Amino acid sequence: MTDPRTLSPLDLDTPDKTYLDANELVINMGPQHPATHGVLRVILRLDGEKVLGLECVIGYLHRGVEKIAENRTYTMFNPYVDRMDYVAAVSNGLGYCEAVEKLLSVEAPPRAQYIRVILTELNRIASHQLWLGTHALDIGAITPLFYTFRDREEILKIFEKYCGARLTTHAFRIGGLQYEAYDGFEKDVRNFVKFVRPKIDEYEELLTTNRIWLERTKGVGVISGKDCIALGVTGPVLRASGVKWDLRKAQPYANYKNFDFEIPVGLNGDTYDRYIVRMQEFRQSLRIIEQAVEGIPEGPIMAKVPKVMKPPVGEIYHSIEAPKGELGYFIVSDGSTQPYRVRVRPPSFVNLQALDLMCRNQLVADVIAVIGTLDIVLGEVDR
Amino acid sequence: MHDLINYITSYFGSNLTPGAAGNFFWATVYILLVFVGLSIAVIAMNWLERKILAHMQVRLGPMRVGPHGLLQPIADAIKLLLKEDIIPAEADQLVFWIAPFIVVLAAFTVFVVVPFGPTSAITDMNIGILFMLGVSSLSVLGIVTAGWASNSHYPLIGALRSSAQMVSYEVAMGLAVVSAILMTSLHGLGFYGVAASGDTGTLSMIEIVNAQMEQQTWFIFKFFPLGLIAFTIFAIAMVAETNRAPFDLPEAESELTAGFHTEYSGFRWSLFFLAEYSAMIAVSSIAVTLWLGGWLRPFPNALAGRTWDVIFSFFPGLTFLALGAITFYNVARMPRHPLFRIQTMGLAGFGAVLGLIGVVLLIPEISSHVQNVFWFSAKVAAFMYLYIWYRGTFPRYRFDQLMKVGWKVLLPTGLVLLILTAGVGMRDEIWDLLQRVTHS
Amino acid sequence: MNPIVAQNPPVATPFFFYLLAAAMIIGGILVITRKNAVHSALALITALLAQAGLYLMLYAPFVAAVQILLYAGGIMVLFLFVIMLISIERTMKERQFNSQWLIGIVAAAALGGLFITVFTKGKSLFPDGHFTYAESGNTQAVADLLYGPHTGMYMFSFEIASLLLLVAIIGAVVMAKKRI
Amino acid sequence: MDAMLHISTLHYLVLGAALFLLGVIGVLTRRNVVIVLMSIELILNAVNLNLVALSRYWQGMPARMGGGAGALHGQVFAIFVITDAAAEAAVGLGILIAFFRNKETVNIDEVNLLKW
Repeated sequence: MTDPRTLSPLDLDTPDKTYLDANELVINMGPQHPATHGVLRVILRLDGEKVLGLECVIGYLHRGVEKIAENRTYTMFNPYVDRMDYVAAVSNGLGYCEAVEKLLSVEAPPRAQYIRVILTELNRIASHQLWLGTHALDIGAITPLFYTFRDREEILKIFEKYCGARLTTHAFRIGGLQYEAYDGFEKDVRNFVKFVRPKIDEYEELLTTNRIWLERTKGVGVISGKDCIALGVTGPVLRASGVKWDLRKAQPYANYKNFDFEIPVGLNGDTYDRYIVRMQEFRQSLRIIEQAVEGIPEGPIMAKVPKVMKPPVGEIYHSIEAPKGELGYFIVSDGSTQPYRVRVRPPSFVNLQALDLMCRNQLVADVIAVIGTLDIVLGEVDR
Repeated sequence: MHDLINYITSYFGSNLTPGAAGNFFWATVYILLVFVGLSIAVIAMNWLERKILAHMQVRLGPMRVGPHGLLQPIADAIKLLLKEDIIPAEADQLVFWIAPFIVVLAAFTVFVVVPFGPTSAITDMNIGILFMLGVSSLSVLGIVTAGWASNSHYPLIGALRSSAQMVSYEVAMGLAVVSAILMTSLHGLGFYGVAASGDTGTLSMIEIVNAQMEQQTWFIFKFFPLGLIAFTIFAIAMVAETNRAPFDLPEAESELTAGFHTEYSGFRWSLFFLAEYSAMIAVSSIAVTLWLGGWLRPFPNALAGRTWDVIFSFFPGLTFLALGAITFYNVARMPRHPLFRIQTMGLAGFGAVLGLIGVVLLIPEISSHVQNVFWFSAKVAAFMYLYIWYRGTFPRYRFDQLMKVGWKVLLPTGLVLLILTAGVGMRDEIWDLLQRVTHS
Repeated sequence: MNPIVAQNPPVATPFFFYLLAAAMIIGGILVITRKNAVHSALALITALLAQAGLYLMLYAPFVAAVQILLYAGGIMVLFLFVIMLISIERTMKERQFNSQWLIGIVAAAALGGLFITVFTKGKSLFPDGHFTYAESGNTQAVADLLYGPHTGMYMFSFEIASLLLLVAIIGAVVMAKKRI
Repeated sequence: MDAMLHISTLHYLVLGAALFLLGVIGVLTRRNVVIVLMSIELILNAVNLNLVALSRYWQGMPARMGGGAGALHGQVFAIFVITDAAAEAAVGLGILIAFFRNKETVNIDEVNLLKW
């Protein structure tokens, strides 16, 4: 047997002895397919129901975000990043703002940092809720979707009250925040934490010990920590494989080092572990939010940033822990008002690489489960 | 003319099903009644499934077409009938055309032997239960041909999955059924130690219920827990047999878009839909007949006597009255707005109809005739609720897991169960045999 | 079981007989003439179901049930499965009848002639009874013959048949499986 | 006309003979193995029809000749024939699949080797 990793998935040159022997079926899944979370196209090579290999065809949602950045000033580009991972727009904004701040050598004031953390963690919960709903829907449980969407609504309401937008929030500015937290922001957040805690138990009640859920997710899409690192897979997928790597702890940004939280880690690297890890992340995020909302300091929300930003010549790579994994921004400045080059390291795109490895020798139905568990957003994959 | 009237009236007072009495007129009337009732049940089921599922999922479900979406199924039916009937160019026209009819025919024909009451069945066959199993297994043919005729990958895989699933689960289903049939001729145990009426068992649906009456126990409780296990096997297998959640792989939307009927649209698609729901009702009726005492009201023996009979005869009327009351409660909750006036009136009218039916059913003459059908339908309705509940709660099995459940869990359990049932039933004979062997 | 059932003689027997017989004959002709094997299989299913109806008319409900359950629901599904597994497009383009089809037809015609001769010559030998007598629990009677303690003369054959089926299962798996 | 309207055993026997002939023609002339197997099913069914019809006839015979209500030997035989047909179909289709895998055809006149 050759190492499956060296085979091209669509290596159709293998002689098909007869029609029957070769019930190797090439099936095209997507780009219009209900379970690929957008416009992902997967070409599957099947032996009956067994997946021999697959190839992702991406780019259906390509908008040239990175190229657009070269023609916009630093401030003007800020809203564009919201459109990459549109279910976790706040995290995208945080990463970009922090990267530019690093380039400008400014730091957002503490109050801004705290509010940023609260909003980002709320966004992490919203993103995970959306993931949970769609993932469960793909596996056939239709009810969790409605539960998670009901609760995600509360988060979106807070976003809307804070900045007027629900999805593509554009909440942060380079150097801090534009808006002061509205009256009652803290109360809203506290109420939300109180509201959502039992709801997370409710999701777990529906799924965690459900026999069919266990059978569908245990041992499915297994990937080892080594393979994860080799493929650059990050985020909950990496942690579920037993690698304790979370940028919030490993290279703390914002002021995550001030908060007390744990990094949930899985053992087997299968779909179930990824599910459990994300369920725990809900709770950890709630912990962070609670601490942050208690400790919001008074003070300014905007650092001193020049009106026309002209960062010094140089380059910077800054990455944060987005809900889906490591979201990195590599910005090259030529000293003008516009970045010379912006390169985004989107977690979805990198994690998608692992799909082929995770699906080999699994069944077609597992491909759906694995796509769901990778938690990809095509806006981010294609940019 | 006189003969004709005589022929028609001769059936009154008969204690037979019209088919068994050989009365064509009444057999036709019963067939029409059953099929009209079935269509109404499918329509009601369509609405109820949406509403119940919606309320399980913290949403409202259809609310726009008619008050509380009551007219939604009718609107959907009109939409489906008006849609273009597309036959793909590469499809096998004839087979593509004929496949939905096979499925519908198989799903509807089984109702010929379903006993809604001791005389309220179209006919009673010597081989009733075998007929039901056999004819319902014919729908596999329709599904396979539908998938093949579409000449496309997804329907073909869906059809192969579906038929493999149905064929596999038929085996487990059959074993559970056989154990129930065995019980018709076996003496009970302990508390339910009532003798079976004869040496021979029966396959006739009506006789199976009569046997439960004579033995004073529903078969689900007979040889506890053997009857219960058989019922459980059947209850699992029947969900798989009708391709419903959590065994709805052939229609796994996330994987196969819509399974074997991907290429179908409009009227032909609605036939598949109709067949699916009537098949659900059909297998539920088998389960009710075999294990839950068919048309028998709860506790026909423990709570026997004139008083109890009268009390239980109020149930059909009271149920409809309660439904009417719920409707009127909702009428009171309707928004007081001129735009909602017609809807409110419609809902009130619906409630009035329900209440009227309830009042009519309270008349002793009518209730005594309708009781059996009511209890049977109530039990079947409980199964329908179960189907919806499953759909709201369970994720979907994977194909290999589904096969594993069928072949490695249900089948061995069914075999052991069958042997145990026979062993417990023949305990005296086995005991005699052992004594003879040890004494000689 | 239900003695009253049998007191009512069936109605319109000739009509149903000829209807079902026509279905069988047409189905049979379609089976041997269709190019597409799926069409043949569907025609065969029609013929088999019509035959189940004839069994019912012959007061053999159990055999009818077995016919529907096993033939139409089991064997024909197997046929359809296999037809779907093999590519029939190419087969459909090829010649449908083999080179000795003429000889085959002649031989069949000779056989038919033999049948006709025997029917006409020895008509008196053939039973010409009318069926008006009562039916009793058919399933129970068949069961008595198969497993009855005193009348079960086919019990051994039944066991042999089960063995045959086992052999057939194993044989089919051995033959059809790619790698055992 | 009378003979046409009173359905007797003979009618069933004639029908059985006709089906048998159709089956024989199918077996002798078709090239497609699947259809040949189906023709064999037709032949078996023709035999079954005769068996059941004659069993019905035998039930009307007096008991001293072995008839009577319980004389259902023909039906029992029919059940055995159906069992046989199932076994035949399973093995036949198994062979067909093996053959198809090797030859990529389902034409029966290409089955001309004893061994591959």
